[in-house]
Amino acid sequence: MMDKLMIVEDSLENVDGGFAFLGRLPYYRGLGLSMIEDIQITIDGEVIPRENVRFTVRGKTYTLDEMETVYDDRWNFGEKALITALKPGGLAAGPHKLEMAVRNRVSYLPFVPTTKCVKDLALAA
Amino acid sequence: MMDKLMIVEDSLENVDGGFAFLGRLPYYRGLGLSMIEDIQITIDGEVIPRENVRFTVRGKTYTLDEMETVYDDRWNFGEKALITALKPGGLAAGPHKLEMAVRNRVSYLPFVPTTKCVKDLALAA
Amino acid sequence: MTSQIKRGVSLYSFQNETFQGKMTLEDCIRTCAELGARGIEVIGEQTFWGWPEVGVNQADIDNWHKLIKQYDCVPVSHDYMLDYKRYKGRPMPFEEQVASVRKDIDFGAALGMPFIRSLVSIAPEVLIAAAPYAEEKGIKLLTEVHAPLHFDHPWIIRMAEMFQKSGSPALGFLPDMGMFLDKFPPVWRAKFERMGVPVHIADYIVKAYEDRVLSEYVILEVQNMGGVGPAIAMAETLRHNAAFEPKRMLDYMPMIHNIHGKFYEMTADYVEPSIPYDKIVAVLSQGGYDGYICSEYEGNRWIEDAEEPDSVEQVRRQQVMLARLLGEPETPALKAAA
Amino acid sequence: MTSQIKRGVSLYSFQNETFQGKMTLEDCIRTCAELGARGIEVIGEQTFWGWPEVGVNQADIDNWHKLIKQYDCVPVSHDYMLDYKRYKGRPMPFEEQVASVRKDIDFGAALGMPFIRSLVSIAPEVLIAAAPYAEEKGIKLLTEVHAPLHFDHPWIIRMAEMFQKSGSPALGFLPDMGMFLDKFPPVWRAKFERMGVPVHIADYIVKAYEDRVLSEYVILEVQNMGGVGPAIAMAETLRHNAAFEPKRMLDYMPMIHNIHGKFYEMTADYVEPSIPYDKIVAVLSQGGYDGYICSEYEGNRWIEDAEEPDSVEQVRRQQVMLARLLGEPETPALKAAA
Ligand SMILES: [Mn+2]
Ligand SMILES: [Mn+2]
Repeated sequence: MMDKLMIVEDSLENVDGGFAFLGRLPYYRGLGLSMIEDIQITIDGEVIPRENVRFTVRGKTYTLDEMETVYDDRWNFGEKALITALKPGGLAAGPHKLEMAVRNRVSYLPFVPTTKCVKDLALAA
Repeated sequence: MMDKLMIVEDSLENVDGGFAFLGRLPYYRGLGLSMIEDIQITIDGEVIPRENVRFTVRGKTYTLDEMETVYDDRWNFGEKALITALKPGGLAAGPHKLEMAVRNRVSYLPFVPTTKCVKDLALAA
Repeated sequence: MTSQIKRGVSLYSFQNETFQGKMTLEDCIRTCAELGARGIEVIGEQTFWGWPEVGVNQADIDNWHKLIKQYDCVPVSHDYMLDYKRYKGRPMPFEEQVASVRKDIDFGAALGMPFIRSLVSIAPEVLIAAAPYAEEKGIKLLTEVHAPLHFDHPWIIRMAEMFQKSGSPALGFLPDMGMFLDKFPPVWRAKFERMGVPVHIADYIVKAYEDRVLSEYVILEVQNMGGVGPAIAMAETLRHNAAFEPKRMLDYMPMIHNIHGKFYEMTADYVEPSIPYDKIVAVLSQGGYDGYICSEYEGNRWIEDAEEPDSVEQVRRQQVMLARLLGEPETPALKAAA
Repeated sequence: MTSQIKRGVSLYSFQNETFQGKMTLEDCIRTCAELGARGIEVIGEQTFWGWPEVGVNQADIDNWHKLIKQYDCVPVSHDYMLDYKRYKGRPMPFEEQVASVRKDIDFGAALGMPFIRSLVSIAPEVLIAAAPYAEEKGIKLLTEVHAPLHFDHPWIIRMAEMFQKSGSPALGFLPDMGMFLDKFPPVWRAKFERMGVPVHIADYIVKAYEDRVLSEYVILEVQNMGGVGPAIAMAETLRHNAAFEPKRMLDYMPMIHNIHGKFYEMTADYVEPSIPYDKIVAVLSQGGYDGYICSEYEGNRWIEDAEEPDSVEQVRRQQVMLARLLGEPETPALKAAA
């Protein structure tokens, strides 16, 4: 659910050391960070290594490994997190294909769901 | 069920054009021949091609392809069928590893079961 | 007080022995008779070679009647299969299915059976179309309600509604007591352990089954415990088995005419560890059931990899348990071998 | 005659709009109030950012009470989650689970809720341990009975027995009407067709569902028809959904305190094509139910790939249907936008 809404339109930008965009949890509620098992970013077919992904909400930034033991912070329902991919030089201006896949550990589900969103976004020159 | 009893002990023999043994259907009932989807014979690791397998009950011999449209004959419960593998020269005297796998189309089962039996048999010199 | 419920045996119980030719039909019937289990149920094509594709020799049918008479037994049910997947890649046409059921009605009648058993996957439309012929022949068509189905499953509810709407007295049910699986059967567990399931995973599954945990959760948990192959298979048995409620039979008592006394193991002290026969007999008595409970031993397939099943002893023990639960004054016993 | 049954809405219904910031909490509550659906249910952590890990601002709780009062609504239920898989690789210890439920009891009480909703996977032992605290706070813990579970499932039967044995009035149930799925929902079918399921396979699955065919048979048949990926997935939905019997709620009426009016689609003529609300309301009335039925729109996730859900219109239609079934004289209507 909300698959199409995971990547926020027009949010792709270059940042210091890589690129970033706003992402939302594809879920009808929020989730404590320790239950976000993975956020996989793929840009133009290239997978960003897990250790190069950063997650930022309300001014706090985490690596994915750090998030696994964060029990006092959340990704709220519909909250726009800043997802950063460390990639020296960032992206060239123009169109890019951005993919975001989130894997969650949901207590009541008898499986581990992964939800994916693919968007063609333009990076302003 | 009856897996261990599929291949009849001491029944391996050389015949004209190959070898043969007695086999039973691993099932609590019999089955019309059109529902025997496959009988796969493996001897010492070598799979006998489907077209080289013959099935004989009560004096009638069928290829596996023929059996698929045989609606007036059966492999009865516990009945010892003669299973022949065409293999020029047959087998050398001595010990052999014989494997028999039967795949059935069973009306009430929501899957297609295959049952296998492996036996070390000796061929008298 | 002695119950109205009568004891019988499905010869399915002796399959390992009859498959190997260790017991003849006469051995089976004599065994049942000695145990006072006078009702005899057969899977037609297990007991009678040739049925249905080739046909059965009249001599074999005559022999059946001779044995039934000789041992003072009673024909109860011919369990037929209806192989509607006979033709590769296409289902058997409806009319041919109905004709096939009519053939089994004839065969059941030839054996003197009041009932023939239909598998639950046979469409109710086919049974309803065959019902008038069954009525004519004095036979009832009993659909076996068997796990994973049960009397509160929509398929059975729909079938019951259709049977009732048809108005035919020839349509009914034959519940298989395996659907009341209260505990995970020890013989299942033992086999899965022989296949390599670690003890702690087997412990977890057995406990989860007792706690009635939804099968999908158990499967995921076993994966999380590192379970593979046989451990997953052991957990997956929970998908198709459940501790359904014996009392749900009460809603359908007028349609229930025979019972499969399914069991996986009878211990030396006459207990089926996984199926609550005390509750089952109480419910059947409450519902006024006066037909047969036919022993249906199915532990054979769970132990045969490790030991030769002793089906006669297993059936004897179940018959002792049933006789006690039914309040019979005598304990069933086999005659000492000559 | 007007029923004792009251109308409400779970704000879950508006998730697509609230996720995108298109509706505020006030918009949601005002909409419900206009429709005469005065009972308000929330998933705590959907409506209140920060719950549970970070905590909720008192200002947000104050705002909730202000809105409830302003629109003359009634708090019904805080649906909590209890993430017992919070710690990777190890389950949350029992006492911590109980403490977590107590926290949600406090939060429910702070919102003025009479009920908090527990997911069915929460162990009854945890709920029983938390029950005395719930009693103290005037809150009932309602386990949501949701497909694939139902009131005849061993897990629910065991839970009900344990609740009754505990003697606590704080333990009860919240049935989700999705378990009474009478027909295959058209919006499910349409989505599977968009995913590539051929029409003839979709036809077969829809018909097989109506015929109550056992899911495993349907899956095999779809394979035989050449079905792959989405076709198998469409068939597999039958594993987790079934047309269970509304009347089974009658056995548990004293333990049922809230109802999820789950729906997938309301047509323009006020019909839910897949869930038999007429039968459901009749059973609830027969059982003397006098709590809320809270709309729970779940069609959103089945159509959002193709169109923007209009949750308000969908909820309006369901409320019209409910008001009619409840014998209310007035038809619920939204005020014209200013
Ligand atoms: Mn049976
Ligand atoms: Mn619900």
